[in-house]
Amino acid sequence: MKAHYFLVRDLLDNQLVDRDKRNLGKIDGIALHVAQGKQTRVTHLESGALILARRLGPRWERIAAFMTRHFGVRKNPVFRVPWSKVTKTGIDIHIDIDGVKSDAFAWEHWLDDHLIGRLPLAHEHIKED
Amino acid sequence: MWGHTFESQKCRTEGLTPLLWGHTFDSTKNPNQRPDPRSARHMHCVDLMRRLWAIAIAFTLACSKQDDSEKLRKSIDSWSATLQLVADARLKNEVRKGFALKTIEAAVDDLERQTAKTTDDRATRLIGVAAKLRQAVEADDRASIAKARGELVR
Amino acid sequence: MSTSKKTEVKLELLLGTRVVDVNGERVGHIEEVLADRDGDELLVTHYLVGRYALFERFSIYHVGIGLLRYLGARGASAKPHRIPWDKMDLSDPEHPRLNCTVDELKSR
Amino acid sequence: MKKFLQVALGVVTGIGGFLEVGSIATAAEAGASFKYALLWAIALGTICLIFLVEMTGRLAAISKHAVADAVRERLGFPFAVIPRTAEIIVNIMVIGAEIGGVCLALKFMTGIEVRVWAIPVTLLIWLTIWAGTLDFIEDATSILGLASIAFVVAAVKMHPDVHAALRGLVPSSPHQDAAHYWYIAVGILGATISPYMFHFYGSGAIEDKWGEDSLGANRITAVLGMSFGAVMSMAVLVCAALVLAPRSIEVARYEQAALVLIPALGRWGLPLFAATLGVCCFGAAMEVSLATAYMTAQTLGWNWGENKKPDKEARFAMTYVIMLLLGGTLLLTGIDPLKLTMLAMALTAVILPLIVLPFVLLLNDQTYVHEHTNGPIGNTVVIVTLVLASIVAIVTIPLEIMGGG
Repeated sequence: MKAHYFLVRDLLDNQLVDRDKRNLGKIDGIALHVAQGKQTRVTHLESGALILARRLGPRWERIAAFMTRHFGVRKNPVFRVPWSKVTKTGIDIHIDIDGVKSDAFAWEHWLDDHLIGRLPLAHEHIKED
Repeated sequence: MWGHTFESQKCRTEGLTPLLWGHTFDSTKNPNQRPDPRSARHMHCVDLMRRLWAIAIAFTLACSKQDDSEKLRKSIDSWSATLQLVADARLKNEVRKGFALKTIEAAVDDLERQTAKTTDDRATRLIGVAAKLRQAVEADDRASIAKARGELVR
Repeated sequence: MSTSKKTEVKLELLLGTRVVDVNGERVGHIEEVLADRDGDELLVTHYLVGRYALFERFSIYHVGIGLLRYLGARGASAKPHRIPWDKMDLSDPEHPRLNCTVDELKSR
Repeated sequence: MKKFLQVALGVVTGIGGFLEVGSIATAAEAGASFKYALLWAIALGTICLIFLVEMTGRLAAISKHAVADAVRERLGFPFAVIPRTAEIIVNIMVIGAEIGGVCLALKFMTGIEVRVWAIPVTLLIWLTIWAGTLDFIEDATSILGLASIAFVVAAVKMHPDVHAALRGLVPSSPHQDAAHYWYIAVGILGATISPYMFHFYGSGAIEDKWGEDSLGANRITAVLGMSFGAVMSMAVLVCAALVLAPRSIEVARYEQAALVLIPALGRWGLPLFAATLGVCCFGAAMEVSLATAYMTAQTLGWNWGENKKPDKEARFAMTYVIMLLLGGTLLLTGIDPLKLTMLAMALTAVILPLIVLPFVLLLNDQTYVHEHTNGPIGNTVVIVTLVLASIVAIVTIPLEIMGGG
């Protein structure tokens, strides 16, 4: 891992990858801890529609908030990873968690259980290499 | 030339979105939201875009009026030639009956649509010949197809 | 100055916000945040505050700066301000403020 | 040997995958209305496409990231959302047009109306993506797409005026009907430089695990594949110029375009036209739906891949299902497939700079492509062409919609 970061260039909007190299979403936001007299530090990398919508403006944020409130399937609408879980940085940001069990895969599981997985042939689809 | 420019940081475009979405956020309405210092310039851009659109539309309307009759004339020539080609092909058994019928239908449909507001003698005549051709094709009557085809040439 | 103190600030929302100095004078817009890794922590060291809001706005910041330099603009004028973390007051994240003047920055 | 196969497949993909409803419709209209005068637009579009496809492949091979990935990562979400949204909207129209192309082909052969076919065809396309692998989709459409060689055979059989055709390769301004001429010109550019091709090609390269050693093959594929594809498009234009233009037939309906092969190929003409149209559009509909799913997944950082099990990428699968449904629905509204096609292609030309300019930036970024950055010629050709095309498109689209009707 390198020592110096340009947070916007190197982290924000880059790909989050779990320990089995699964894509867990992009880094939609970065949480900083700001306190008087203490050096500002990066606490969490965040991912979620709510965070993305906020970047587009208040109206989109309201729409996203409404949608997540009524149709959300995640336990917490924002998926947060503490900085300490980051194991490798580059174009992709590797984190030491099991993505399939995490909230980042909530939609994947929900769609699979309720829709995609119920369609014929969904599981015989393709043999894995 | 641009290679070195990427050594610093990522380009940002937070400010581009309001321009593209139009008036999605007029931040002055809600005192809790941060006032956008760039809104004046943003409004100016939107204004300019509107004006350009107005000019484009006016220009369009001016151009579209004049060549309606010219367009109809071309369209009649085009469909007349199409029907000849289809009749020939049907006589040589190069296209199926169904396709020939559909093409004749398309011709009549397109011409009727264009003459819905105006009357045009040539168009009316062509629609009449198309109807004859259609009957002939439907009945597999080669002589009548040839006759209708002859009428198309005139 | 501000009534409430937020301890958590969203970096993505800081981007593009206008920064003023202690006298309320315009400095520019936040474009990038620099950080150094220190053990398990990632500590913010500097904020880059640029003056070419138009470039930044149209996502052509770097191309624009590159062109300017190519056409002979002075390096200094195109360079963003490099503001140390302790000079930036983020107690109101929507209105970041320097706790010094622009001139003080330059003299460093 | 493996390299050779890769290139051969690429070339076949170029030939088979190049033609789709957009290029057939625009080339036929161009030939019918302006004879050879618009051949240059196909040539120019193809040169641009070669550069762009090569760039996409290079980016994928070196960085293992597709264009949509890199745009999001480099230029940020607030920018990325603009071209991607534009693409989704245009892609729905394109999918509608492609499904329409398949339905028309069936209509030509059976006489049964387009609307009747829309639902079964959409279902069949979905089923093929659902149950097929990427290789299957690529190979099947490429090989079946070779039916489009019929256009080249017909064009040669009719002995075109070679000198006139060569003159058409030089851009010229029209003697009459300038708005229509430029509208078709941008339509051709939009049909030739299809953005979905970049997502499909780049993502395919990642799925096929290309590396730095694939760069040579990538270059040859881009040049040969796209050039052969362009020959097919030009053949359609030449056939239309030889069959329709002398009879002053304009292409107002697809039925008229379908006549172009009959004088040269007789009773084989219509079935071959229908087969080419049907197969190419079927392939393109799959590719556009998949491309939309690829780019959406890459922009939002989901798992993606046509070769993965769907329970690990339900969102990816969901995206192409939704796209197909929307495209099919658009067709059911009874919209004229030819007008839909022409509009979709012209709109593509409008949004092209938005899609392509960022990735010209990326291909100069050493974080992604290391030392394999672009040269100045490629950059300039691509940027200038696309910006001009976009301006012309913005001017001609309102003219055509309101004037040309």
